[in-house]
Amino acid sequence: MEYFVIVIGSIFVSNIVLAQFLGICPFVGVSGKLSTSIGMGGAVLFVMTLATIVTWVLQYYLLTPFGLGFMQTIVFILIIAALVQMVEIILKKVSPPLYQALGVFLPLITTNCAVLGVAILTIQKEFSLMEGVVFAISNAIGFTLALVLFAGIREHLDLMEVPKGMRGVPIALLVAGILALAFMGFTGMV
Amino acid sequence: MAKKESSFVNMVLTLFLVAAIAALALGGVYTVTKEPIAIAKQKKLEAAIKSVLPDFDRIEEAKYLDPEGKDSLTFYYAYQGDNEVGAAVKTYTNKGFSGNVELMVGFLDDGTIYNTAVLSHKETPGLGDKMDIKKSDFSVQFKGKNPEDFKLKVKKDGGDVDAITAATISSRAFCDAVNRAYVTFEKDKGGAQ
Amino acid sequence: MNQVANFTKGFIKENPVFVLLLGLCPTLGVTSTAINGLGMGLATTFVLVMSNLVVSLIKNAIPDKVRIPSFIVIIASFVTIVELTMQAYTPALFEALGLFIPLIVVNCIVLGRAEAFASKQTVFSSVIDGLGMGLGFAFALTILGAVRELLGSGNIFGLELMKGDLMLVFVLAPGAFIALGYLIALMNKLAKS
Amino acid sequence: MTGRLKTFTLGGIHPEENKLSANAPIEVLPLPKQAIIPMGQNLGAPSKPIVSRGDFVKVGQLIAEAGGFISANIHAPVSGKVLKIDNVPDASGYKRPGIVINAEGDEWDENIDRSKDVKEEIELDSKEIIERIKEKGLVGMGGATFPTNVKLMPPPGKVAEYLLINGVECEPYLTSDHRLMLEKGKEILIGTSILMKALKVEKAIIGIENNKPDAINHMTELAKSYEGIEVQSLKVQYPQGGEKQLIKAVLNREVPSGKLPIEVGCVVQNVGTAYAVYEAVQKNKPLIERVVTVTGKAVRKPSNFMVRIGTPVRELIDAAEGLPESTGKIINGGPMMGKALTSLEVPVVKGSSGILLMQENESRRKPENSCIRCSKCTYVCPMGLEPFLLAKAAKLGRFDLAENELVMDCIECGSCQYTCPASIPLLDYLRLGKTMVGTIIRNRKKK
Amino acid sequence: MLTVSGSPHIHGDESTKKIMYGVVYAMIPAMLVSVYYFGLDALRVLLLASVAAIFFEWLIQKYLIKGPVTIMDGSALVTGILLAFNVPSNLPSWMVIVGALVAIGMAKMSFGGLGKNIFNPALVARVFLLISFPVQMTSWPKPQAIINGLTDAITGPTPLGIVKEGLDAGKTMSEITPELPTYMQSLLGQMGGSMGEVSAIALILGGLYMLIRKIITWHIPVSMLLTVVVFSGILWGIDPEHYADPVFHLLTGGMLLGAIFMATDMVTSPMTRGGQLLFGFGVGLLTILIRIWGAYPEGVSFAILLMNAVVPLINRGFKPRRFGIKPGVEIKTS
Repeated sequence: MEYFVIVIGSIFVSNIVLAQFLGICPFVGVSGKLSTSIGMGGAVLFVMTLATIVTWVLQYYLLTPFGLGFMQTIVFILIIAALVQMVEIILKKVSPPLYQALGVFLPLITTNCAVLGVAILTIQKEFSLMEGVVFAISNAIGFTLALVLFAGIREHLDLMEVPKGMRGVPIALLVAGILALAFMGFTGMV
Repeated sequence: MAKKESSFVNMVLTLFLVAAIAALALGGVYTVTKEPIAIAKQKKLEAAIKSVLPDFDRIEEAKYLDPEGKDSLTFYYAYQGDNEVGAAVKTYTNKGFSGNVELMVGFLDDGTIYNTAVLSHKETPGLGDKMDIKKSDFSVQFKGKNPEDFKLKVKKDGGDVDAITAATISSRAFCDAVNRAYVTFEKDKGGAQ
Repeated sequence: MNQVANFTKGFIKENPVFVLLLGLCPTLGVTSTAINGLGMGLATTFVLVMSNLVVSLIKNAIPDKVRIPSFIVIIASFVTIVELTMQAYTPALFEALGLFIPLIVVNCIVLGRAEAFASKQTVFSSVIDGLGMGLGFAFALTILGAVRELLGSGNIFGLELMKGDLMLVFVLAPGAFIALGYLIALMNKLAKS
Repeated sequence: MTGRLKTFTLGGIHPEENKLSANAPIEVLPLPKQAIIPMGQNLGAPSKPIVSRGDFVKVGQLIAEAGGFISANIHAPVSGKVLKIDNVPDASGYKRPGIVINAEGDEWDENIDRSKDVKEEIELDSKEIIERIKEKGLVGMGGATFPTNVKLMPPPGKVAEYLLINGVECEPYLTSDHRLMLEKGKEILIGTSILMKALKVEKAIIGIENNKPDAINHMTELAKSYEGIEVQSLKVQYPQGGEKQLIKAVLNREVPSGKLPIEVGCVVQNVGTAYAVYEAVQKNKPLIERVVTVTGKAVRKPSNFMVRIGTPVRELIDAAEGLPESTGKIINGGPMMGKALTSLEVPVVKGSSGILLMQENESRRKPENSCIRCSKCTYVCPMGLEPFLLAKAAKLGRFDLAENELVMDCIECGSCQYTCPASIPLLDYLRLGKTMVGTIIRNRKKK
Repeated sequence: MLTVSGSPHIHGDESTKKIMYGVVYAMIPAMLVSVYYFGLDALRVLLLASVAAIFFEWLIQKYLIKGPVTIMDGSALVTGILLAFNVPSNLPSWMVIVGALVAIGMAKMSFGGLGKNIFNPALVARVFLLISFPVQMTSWPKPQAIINGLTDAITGPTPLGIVKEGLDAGKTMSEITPELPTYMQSLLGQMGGSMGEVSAIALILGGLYMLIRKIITWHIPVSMLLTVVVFSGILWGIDPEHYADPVFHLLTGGMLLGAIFMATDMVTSPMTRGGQLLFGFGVGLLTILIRIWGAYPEGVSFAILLMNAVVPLINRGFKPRRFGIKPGVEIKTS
């Protein structure tokens, strides 16, 4: 049941993009096309889960025991940067097709605050490792959901001749705002 | 100075140096700020306790299981000299409109609520957040009431509490948190004596 | 290089939020009030100036291949310094900004300026650039915060300007997107004329 | 007959039928003083003149040869002197190469059998029939003007199973096929038999919409004496006259996207074509005249005329008692797919099935509004396309999208535009999309 | 002078204007009921919302977009009336105007105007108001027939609100039911709620009219309501003491208003029948999810907005059946 709460909570109730404002840059930047949105979502799922596991282990077996809690930010961001590099190298060797699909998005993820954000939140919320993994996966799904919905809408808007002043980022933010309004319907579900 | 070459030794050395300097600098800042951070935290807690209890000069901390036996609540017994002036209970509810609500509730010895304070909540601004004394007088009605004869339920549910307009859920959550504190407080009183 | 232009470009012409569309996460996340926006903006400015300074100082000592990791370490250090300092001396603001303080480290503006500007320019230019960009960021966040605060609760910087029921939605997540969307549209329009 | 009438299943509309001239028997129109004969009367390459200025030609004499594999011969519709070989106005509104003949008398080529007798017996074999049809310049008379002989030669590996004769005449107003069936039913059936022989098929079905009960009864009665030919009555629905829709309606077979009817074993010919085949094969008569409906709400005498090719439209209109004052638009063909004419001097060609005079108030398009995404265009599209999307793609130059969304499948029936509540000129955009995507595809193939 | 234009040369007699005014006519019964039960206040909100919607459309078209002014096409009027239908009759006037501005300015004209918006304008406005002014948007005047005189309205909760409150407080359905309006009252409109949602009969009348006029098709309403009945029916079957019965769900909380007038909005619903069925299913499912497990007692508006966002994806997935292409065969992409 706890896991259920985490899943529904992360995907719908407090969606990482629409309620927590994390990962907005790729949300605005990448979500122009459906195919790239799915690719980005996949890459984020991969890195976010991995990063959460590694940072969790580091936090509880290194930082906390040695009183180095204040090093959290610096350690986590380095871990994520290194992870992205590693994932890129490994993926290239092990699964070229997957690398082809996700490769271009990997460098972007280092500066995707959703990854660092989820890693830190996992610690802040005092999740167990397993809960953290579920939390990371759910948030990645929530991120992908928002991204994919958004990509569909923006591909549609490409054909709609939006007024000049609103074209591009303003209308994207407006859509995000209305989407966030709609997502408020999930309030109180968990 | 010419640009350094990207030789392996150079790279490792640079990274190591940068990291070491950073770690040192951070360590320094950490040492300097450690004290103020602890004080800030303590101040916040004390402020909360102060707002729900009469004057005191000393606090003792204890933890007790709530009646459901799931979570322990933190009690802060306050003393003025040797006299116990009351207990502040850090309590919570998960029945909030959008998540947990944390309260501090101060009880006098006989179980009368001296005052309440909201520690954290995620209730809707303009609605549920009126449980905060800064936003509305909702919480004033609990002052000086003894739950023995003041039913900690909203009127709609047959209690004595006037709910916040259009925010029954938040009001109910508030009552639930206070009630949890009260029940634990009562149980503990019996147990301790 | 004209340092005046270097300084002012961040406000309108190359405003990191309205024009370059960088750092949107904190922009949306912390601007429920003007003071939060300003606080976040100043915290970011500090990190920007300091990291620009350090990066431009040591740019020649860093081999190209480890440039980015080194920059990240430098930036993260300053972020942590800000984090600790705020926790110690402005605990309320620290709590309001929450997660977004450590997240300054992944704010594209900071790494972007270090990489695109400070690693190529003189120390002085870099500091001015960081200051201009940072204050431009703070300016944008404060405006957005003020707009949201005014529409959402009738206040600006906590000062009550309007009474009565206001549009709570602007304090909440949807209002952040909507207000920023229209602000950018407005800025586009102003920039053109 | 029980159950629902057959029709095609996807999309379709039912505009007001307005068959004003349905009861007007075919009249033979007097010869024109001058016949204007454009060289581009068929789908494919234009024909090449083989006569010179000043030559005297007899009716039925070959005056232009097919200009390629998909092209057709043209014969003199009148006798007289070739006045000039020059650019002449045609239905497109442009001036294109053509031959102008000054009519003198009515002297026919000797090989043509001008007797009124109906000749039943088919003497030629398959190959000879096709050769004869080719020689006599036959093209599809329904409006598409695809050279008939080409359709009769299935590509290697493909076998025809059914011959469908299109007597649907789904366009509002037009009645030329209807009258032809009533008055020349026997000839049509013989023509059908000839086509069956040419195609070596056992079965032929004549599809007629049930707003022409007299034609259905008449043809059914006559068809009894012809083996393998049956008449199928169909529910009225536009565009049932489209080849693919007719095949779907009659046989419930679906021609795959981008393919020809022969893919599902069918060849479709118009009733007018079947009549022309009869005349060409049995009477040795080239395609020099055809039935043309002259109609319109303000036309005093809506009529059906047997007209020589090359007769200027003005003479047809005069024969229908003149051009009404209120005329705003003159259409060569039906109201759904016909072309608006720029001048009355445009001649009747092989594909002209009707001249429709629309009144001023009917001829203006309503102002275009915003698409409200009602998707009515999608529901009526007989090809299952999304016209609103294709039109948008074409308008914004997104031809990749238009191609992926199958713009090339559009049959230009106009149902979408007819239905659109926002009066968007969808078909204009679709045509643009088709042209551009067609060019893109050709360029791609070249590479 | 001859007119020359491409084919086709004739046009059917449908027009945007006819469709829009058709919707307006369909709303007349519900308008009458709202005035009957909520009195002059209802009239005030109706007029204000309509006039404000048309005014903002004019203002924006003329001075911001600087394009043709099309306020007479009826679409702004429809939005205005629907907005009025979605708020309580005692909503302060300035909030009604804010709602109209949000509906027209934000949800419609920012996207370019009629036909270009993603989300149903009236619903965006409703949710915007609901979140912004929770108190005013959730105090519902009790309906009292206008013939009983124009006394000040007493406010009370909606039936859904009563159920939600009751169940949250640990009551069972059989304890709550006496507080609820009877089915007959719900059919006629004698219950608390938004102006346009109270009378099932009036809404159904309007729906039938639009079906006959072919302004809407049955697909979205039927699949939406069927989903609601089946889903809430299953829950009710399992535990009738803790879940309201399906008929109750159907008749309350704007379910019919949403199904007939909002979810069927052409602009913001899918283009193909298959897509519409899925859309209706999604709306129905989300509505019940939100009603039962969410914090808001009423879920239709959120559900429709959420599904509005999915429409572009549905439109990609549900293409019409193409002639000559076997279903399921991949369309070649270049």
